[in-house]
Amino acid sequence: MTKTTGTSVEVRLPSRLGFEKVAMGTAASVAALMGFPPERIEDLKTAVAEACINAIEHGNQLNEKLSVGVILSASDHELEVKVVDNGAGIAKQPPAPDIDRKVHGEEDPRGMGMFLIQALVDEAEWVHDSSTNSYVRLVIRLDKENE
Amino acid sequence: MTKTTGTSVEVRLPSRLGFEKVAMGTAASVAALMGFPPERIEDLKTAVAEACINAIEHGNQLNEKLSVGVILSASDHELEVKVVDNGAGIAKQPPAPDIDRKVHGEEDPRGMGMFLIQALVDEAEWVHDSSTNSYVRLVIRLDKENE
Amino acid sequence: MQAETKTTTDRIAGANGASISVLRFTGDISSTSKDSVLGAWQTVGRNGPVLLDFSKVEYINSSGIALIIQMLMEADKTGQKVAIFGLTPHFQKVFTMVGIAKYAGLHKDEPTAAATL
Amino acid sequence: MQAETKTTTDRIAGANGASISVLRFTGDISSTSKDSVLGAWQTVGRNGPVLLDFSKVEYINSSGIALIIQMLMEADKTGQKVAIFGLTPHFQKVFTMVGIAKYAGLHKDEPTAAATL
Ligand SMILES: Nc1ncnc2c1ncn2[C@@H]1O[C@H](COP(=O)(O)OP(=O)(O)O)[C@@H](O)[C@H]1O
Ligand SMILES: Nc1ncnc2c1ncn2[C@@H]1O[C@H](COP(=O)(O)OP(=O)(O)O)[C@@H](O)[C@H]1O
Repeated sequence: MTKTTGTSVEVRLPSRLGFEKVAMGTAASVAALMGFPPERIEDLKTAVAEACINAIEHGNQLNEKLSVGVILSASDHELEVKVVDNGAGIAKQPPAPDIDRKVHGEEDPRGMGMFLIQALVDEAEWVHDSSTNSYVRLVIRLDKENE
Repeated sequence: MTKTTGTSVEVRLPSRLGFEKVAMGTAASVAALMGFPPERIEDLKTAVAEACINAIEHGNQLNEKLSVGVILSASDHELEVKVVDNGAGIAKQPPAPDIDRKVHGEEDPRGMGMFLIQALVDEAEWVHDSSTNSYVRLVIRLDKENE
Repeated sequence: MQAETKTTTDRIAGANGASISVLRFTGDISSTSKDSVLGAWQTVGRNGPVLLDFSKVEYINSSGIALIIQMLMEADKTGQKVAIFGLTPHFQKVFTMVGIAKYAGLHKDEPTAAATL
Repeated sequence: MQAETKTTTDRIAGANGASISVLRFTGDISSTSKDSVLGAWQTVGRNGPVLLDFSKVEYINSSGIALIIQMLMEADKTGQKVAIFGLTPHFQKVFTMVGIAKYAGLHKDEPTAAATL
């Protein structure tokens, strides 16, 4: 199969909702090339989609003049994905969603993206890079069995 | 559905065979977002794959320090894909493959990529851009019925 | 088009003969699905049980999950039972992670789901 | 792994009782498939008919098509009949475009293909 170690793929997307699906398609192809099993590729797709939606919506505030960068770096044992926007990053990690509070109207039904990202990948980190750049960094590992 | 008009998506791939599949995944996602039917997306995937293979192999001569660029631009009625490499481009259009000559050993069994690209998309054009850039430009149109 | 949400409503007979409303979704369940999903939800009666059919859905994101939670919120108010079927194994996992499984059973197919209502 | 080519060889009985060799491909058919595809081709006898099974193949590129033409080239020398089945509609179209259909029938499934040999 294709040697993928040491390679990196970059994508630039317009800041428009829906284009997260393009990042999903690209990420799925890179992960398939690296030999990730289908269930793990599904996890990655959802995590990448949520990271892109946040970059489009919160980071770039739907400003179509800005683009979202997705950088996929393959090494021997893992795939790292950075989703970069031009915003100021997150102030602080939101609390985990509480379904009881949501169903009883005590909490916004939204606010599950970051929770899902963390739940689906092996590592997730939010970084405020510079005054004009923030990114979320996701890692999925090849050796890790998917439960 | 997602408005795609006026948007452009860019991908950078390493010059390593196999990575054409990442471009296929990205192109398929953009075309799906634009509403192309599944058969037309298959045509595009094969054309984009062949264009990337040529860029990797002939344009960038498998030099992994160089990358292949894929620029997907959506307008109302069509999707344009440019596959850019750092080579000198094609000297001239090769003749269409002749299956009889191939099967009888009178012609290299290879040499079908450019033929397939032209056969599968609505427009195909090979451009030598500058001393350091060449690209092939493909167009598929939304209104065109796929036979 | 794949990206558009279509919701059709249907009625089937449950195990005990009572009528069950079915909302069948096609396409994506995302922020653009709000009118389609919640609009269809408003058309079903406020007392009988409801089935949500995801077997023709390929993409669901967190905004789409929020719409489902909004339906569960309304169902909870009126004490309506809701069951879900047709999710891929991946989205069954996701729905379980966010806690939806606590308020709506996740089932493989329509008969299994209908039998629980 | 999806990207690797596996080729298994098989023998089935044709309509007239004569034995047919079957090459079953899995994975991609591309430049990296050369050893797998042509290696398996060398192991089948040089006189009976041959079936090529693509039903487990997802990706074929022009280098992969060149390998298939190489098999047809050798088959043509010895007068061996070759038939193909299991291609998606897209690749049936592609194989027809490049002229392969002229040298090997393209069929939907194994029984239909075997019946032509
Ligand atoms: N890329 C980002 N840039 C700025 N803020 C962000 C970003 N991603 C997330 N956030 C902040 O974190 C909050 C929680 O995000 P999330 O869990 O994905 O839920 P939601 O997007 O539905 O609000 C967002 O409301 C936003 O304030
Ligand atoms: N991007 C490119 N840069 C330079 N030369 C190219 C490029 N694409 C195609 N060519 C030339 O055109 C020829 C025909 O290409 P193609 O039809 O794809 O068949 P093949 O790649 O199998 O030779 C190649 O052998 C090469 O010489």
